[in-house]
Amino acid sequence: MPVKGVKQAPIVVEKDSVTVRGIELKGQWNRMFEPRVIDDYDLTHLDRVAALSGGESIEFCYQCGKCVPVCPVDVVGNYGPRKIVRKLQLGVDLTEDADLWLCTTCMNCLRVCPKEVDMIKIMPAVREQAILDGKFVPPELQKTFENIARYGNPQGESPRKRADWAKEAGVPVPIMASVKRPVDVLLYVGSYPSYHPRGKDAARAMARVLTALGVDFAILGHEEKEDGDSVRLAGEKGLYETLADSTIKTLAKYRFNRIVVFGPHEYNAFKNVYPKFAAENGLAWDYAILHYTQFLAERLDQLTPLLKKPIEITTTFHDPCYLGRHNGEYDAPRRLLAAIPGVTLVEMGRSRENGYCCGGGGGGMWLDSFAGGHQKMRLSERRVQEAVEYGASLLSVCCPYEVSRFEDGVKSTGNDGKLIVRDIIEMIDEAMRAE
Amino acid sequence: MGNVLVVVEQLNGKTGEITFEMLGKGRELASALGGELHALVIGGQADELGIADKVWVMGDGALAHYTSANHKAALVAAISAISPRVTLIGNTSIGMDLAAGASAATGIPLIAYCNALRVEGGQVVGTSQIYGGKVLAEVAPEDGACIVSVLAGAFPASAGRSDKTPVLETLAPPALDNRVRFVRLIEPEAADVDITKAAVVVSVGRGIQSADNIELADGLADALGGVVGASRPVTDAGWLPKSRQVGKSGLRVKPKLYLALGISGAPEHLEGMKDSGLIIAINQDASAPIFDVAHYGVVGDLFEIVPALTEKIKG
Amino acid sequence: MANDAVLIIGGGPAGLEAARGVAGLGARAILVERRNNLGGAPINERYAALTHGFRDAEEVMNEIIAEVTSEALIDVRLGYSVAAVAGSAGDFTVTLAKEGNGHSDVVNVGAIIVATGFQHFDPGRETQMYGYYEFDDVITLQDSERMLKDRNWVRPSNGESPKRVCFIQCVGSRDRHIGNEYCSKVCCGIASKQAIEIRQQVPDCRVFIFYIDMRMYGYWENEIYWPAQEKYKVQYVKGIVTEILKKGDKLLVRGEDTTMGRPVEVTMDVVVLSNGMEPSAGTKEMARVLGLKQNKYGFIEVPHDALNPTATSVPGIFVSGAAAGPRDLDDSVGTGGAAAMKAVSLARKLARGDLQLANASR
Amino acid sequence: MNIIVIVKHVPDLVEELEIAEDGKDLNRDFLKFVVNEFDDQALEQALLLKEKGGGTITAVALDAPEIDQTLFTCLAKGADKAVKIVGDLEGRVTSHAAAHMLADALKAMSHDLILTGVQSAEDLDGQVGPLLATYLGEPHVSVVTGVEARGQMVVVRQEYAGGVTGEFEVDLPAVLGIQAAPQPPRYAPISRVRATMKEKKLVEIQAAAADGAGLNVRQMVRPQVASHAEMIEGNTDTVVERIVGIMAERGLMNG
Repeated sequence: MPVKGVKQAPIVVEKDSVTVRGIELKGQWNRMFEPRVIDDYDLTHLDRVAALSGGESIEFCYQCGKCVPVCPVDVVGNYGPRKIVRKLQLGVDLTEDADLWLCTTCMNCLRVCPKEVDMIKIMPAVREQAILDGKFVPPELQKTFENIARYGNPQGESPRKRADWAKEAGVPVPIMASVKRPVDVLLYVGSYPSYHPRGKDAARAMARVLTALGVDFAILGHEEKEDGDSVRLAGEKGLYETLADSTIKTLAKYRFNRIVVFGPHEYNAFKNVYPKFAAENGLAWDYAILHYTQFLAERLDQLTPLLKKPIEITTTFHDPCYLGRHNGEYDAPRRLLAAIPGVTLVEMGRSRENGYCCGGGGGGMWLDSFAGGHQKMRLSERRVQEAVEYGASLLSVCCPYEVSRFEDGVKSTGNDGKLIVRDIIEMIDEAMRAE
Repeated sequence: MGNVLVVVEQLNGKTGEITFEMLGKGRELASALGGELHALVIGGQADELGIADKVWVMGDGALAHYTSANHKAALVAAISAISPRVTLIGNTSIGMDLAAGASAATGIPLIAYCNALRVEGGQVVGTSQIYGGKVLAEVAPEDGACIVSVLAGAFPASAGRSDKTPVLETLAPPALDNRVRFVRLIEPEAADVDITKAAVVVSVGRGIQSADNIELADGLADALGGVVGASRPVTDAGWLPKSRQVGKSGLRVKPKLYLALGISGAPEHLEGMKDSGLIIAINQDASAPIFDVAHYGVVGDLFEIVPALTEKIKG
Repeated sequence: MANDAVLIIGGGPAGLEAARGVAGLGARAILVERRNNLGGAPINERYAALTHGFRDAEEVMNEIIAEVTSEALIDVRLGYSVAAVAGSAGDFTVTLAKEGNGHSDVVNVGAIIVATGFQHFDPGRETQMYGYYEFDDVITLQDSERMLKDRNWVRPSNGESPKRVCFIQCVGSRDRHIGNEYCSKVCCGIASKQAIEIRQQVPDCRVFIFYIDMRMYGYWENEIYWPAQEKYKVQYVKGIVTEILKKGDKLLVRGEDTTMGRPVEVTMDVVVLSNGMEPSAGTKEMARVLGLKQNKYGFIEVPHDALNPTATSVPGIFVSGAAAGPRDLDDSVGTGGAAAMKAVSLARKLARGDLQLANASR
Repeated sequence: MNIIVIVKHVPDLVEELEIAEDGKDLNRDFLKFVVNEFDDQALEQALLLKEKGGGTITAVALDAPEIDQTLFTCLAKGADKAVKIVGDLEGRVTSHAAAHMLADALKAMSHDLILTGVQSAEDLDGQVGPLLATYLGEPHVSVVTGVEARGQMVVVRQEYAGGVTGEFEVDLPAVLGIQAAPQPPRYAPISRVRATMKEKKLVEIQAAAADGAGLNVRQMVRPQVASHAEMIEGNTDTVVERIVGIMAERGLMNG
């Protein structure tokens, strides 16, 4: 029977308090736990995101949900691109939502998205808007921006000390400004290998390995600055542009055949992002860019005979998002590991194209405390557990963000003594130290 | 004349430790200058000030509660009346109000952030700790008199205590400056420990292994009259509240003594404690970066050392 | 007397295509249409744009109608209906009755094609809680088509331009309670097509589509669904609406947002019910007159024992278009052509004696 | 409320500080400068007051290396006007001289409230705030952690050691030395700072002649800093003995 007469709409009452698992929640907080009635689809914020340059594809989502199971953040929390789109459709202002800062731009969602909803463009665009609007920016990230703006590195260390690591490398590390001649390889060290204690270990190993191979290389020394790619992805586009401009102009002063970078983030910046910026700004940028694993993998004939000391260990390899998924390089690091005598490689379930994320990308490196407050555990901790589950005793990495992240994760998950973390360059360096 | 005037700091009716630190040093300076040690009490009481040759008491109920405007006016009036060679003021919240203001009002130079004072050839020479403690500047006033704001903890308080009964003298208060009016004092919440204010911080890191083991640190902190702090992993794990976290994303502390137990010394942590007066670190790992900033280090098992240390301190 | 003439019942897209097909094969077609005009639902229901291609329905139909009416081999009988049929495949004797005046004609044909189409589900029926007959601003897809065609898409209650409109999918379809267990197949596409047109005609009106699952077959996905979402910013909400209540001068739409797992109570200016397809009265009547089996929903049954989508239970009688079940225009026209081919080919084989009636394939 | 925020550049302590050859100042040739962190807090407090109660904010700074960038950052964060006091400002400017120059400039600028950072790393001769207040004849409160506007006065909170806080009413105009704003200083995106540089101009005022602090700097030295811990070896008893000895030496055993 058709509805007869006019019904009154039920009045939806928000409870003053509600008790959830013995905890009394007052006022609006009970909404979090009660299936609150949706009384509006306020599209203001969805429209605003879609109107941003880079935000357009937010509206492509048809809620298939493929992204959620591969999102590394959803594994440790209630998150995922599909859910963000739905929140926007429900009127949530993403520029004021914690979700905005949790995306690590790992790109696993885009890899599987049938509609190509591009969170790698959306998130930085919305973050930029949030920053420009003066919305909440997690203080640790803000501090990092300030450090990078002031010192050219996220740690806030003196730029003059950028090459200090080289003093203890045991081999000469030439600096471009001093060599006054073209070199074959410009080694772009990056901030973490320059300043972080564990990063410096890797940088020194790199210097020794390059020297052993007879590579004619030099570094920029105190002229080097943060590349800015993670800054860009974290939403500070203006700062990224300043850094890109500065780096492009610094490199233009020197002659070299190729740039070898330590970090996948620098690799991505130099290979995919700087060319566009240079073209738009009338600057020259035409360099051969190699990640160090690629550079060394090309020289395996020369390298292999030097690897005399076996490292008897079962290792697993963590694909860096920005070397793997973003740039398609999965083999070079594995070829290097295979060349080290004694090393057995086991692959984790999430590897290569589906590699898990360490949590450091897209500004995550500088949002650890904030992200930790919105997740059951850190992504790095989840990854460490996976490495242990797959029977590895050593987690090998080739991104400078990762050694410290995973070493922290080893300790906090109680896996001290069960798993060690090494950059591949450290392993190569060690294997070269024959008796 | 070479009299030294110590400005007594009292809050809530209690004389601050800094006052005795200044009185002790003031006694020494007065002797070197051949003058007397005077103390100035503005609107408070003159107990415990026996070491001074004379205690000037100024004001009554109207000056009972500290206010920057009234107390500055009082101090300026007192300096004019007493004409001390050296005026010592604590470099505290109150001292920051008073010292520079008095210097500007009287035209007497000010040596701020002073942690050492001596008399050399009849002249007062002070050492000012500036640039975050990275530079020590030795300065002397161009003319005779000076005002000195003294860092807390620079001189021993014990030298400033005496059982003697001081000679009291009353000073007429100046015209009141009521542009700043006292409303109330707010006490901190009792439950919350402020690790930034503690003189001794016993901090624990991942090496403490479990929440239950934190009582080891509690015991040591109690024995030392200090508080327990932590590195991030410990607060992240919920073993201690966030208010105890030392580091870049936590609180920066600068206690006289910082004991780091089982803390490896992540840069994030070091940034929050490296300026502590004395840092002693106990850690299993000889290469832990905590040893780069610590003054003394022990490579060893904290579960053995800490209980023994606590016992020893308790005597 | 065996002949290869074919009687086509119904002048909609399927019937018109069947007539074209029969004539194209060089056979004579008699096209019977009960109404006084050709074109079927797109013309009679005053559809706006068609899928595919978003071309104007009237324009497209007029092209086809012109082709059919100018074809010498096609005998168009407007205002006629089929009153009786006798004989069998290869030799049917059909009585055509002129509507209204009692005049009748008898024609002799070798095969018959039924193209009597569908009717829109009546959303006031039975358990529907959507208040179609109570609330002026609750309308159906065909109501909406008419407003789109007139380029006057307004709130029927007051003629004002709406700000928020939603479509409710699966009205009268996929519902055991109502008895229509089938998917009507076109409503997702039509709703999305209309959503695009509403956004074109009333740009500041937001359009929502509440759905159980979007069934956008084949190219409808990329031609309609994706542009609706990506270009026209139509909001798709997974979750179906249970009831509509009046709230002030608005409609309160109540349902569940299933991806959020939360109840929904949102106000709308206009609600469009994506009502499904049911067999038309003509289809049911022809089944009776021609002795064709119907399925449980009243559509003409196609025995699915062979790959022969135009067969019926009676040899020599074929079915095309939505008389056989929910079909979109492409399928209706496609089966019209297929039925023409089947009908002419069967009639000719029988006429030539190549085939015995007993073996006549459907 | 019309608020003036005093902004000061100080040597960046992240860098190694070197003493000049004459031993009386820092070697200023290679110094990097940063805005005094407490001045950042003062600006944040001013911005919060303006957001709540309206008014204007003027950032005022003595000329210093890279000060323009800092003043534009103040504008990018929400200050309405930025004033640079120029003149003979080479080398370390004493707090007394700075306060004189600021007082001279500020006399001509109508204001209700002046906010300064509570202190800076080079306040050898005292904090600028109370000096400035005295020269201007305005009341001053130091170590302020909370400011609330209330008509022609402000209610402020002054923090003391041990977490005790005093609350005061202060008549305007007044000078406050800000320890901390209620929230961390906001971030000025680089692109907005750059846009501000194109849109706005700094106002320049000539500095008045000013006396110094009346102090002679005899010498500056860097304190001895141990680069690595002195390691205590031995068994638990030896280690404990030694630690207690070290603590006793420094008077840390009484708590």
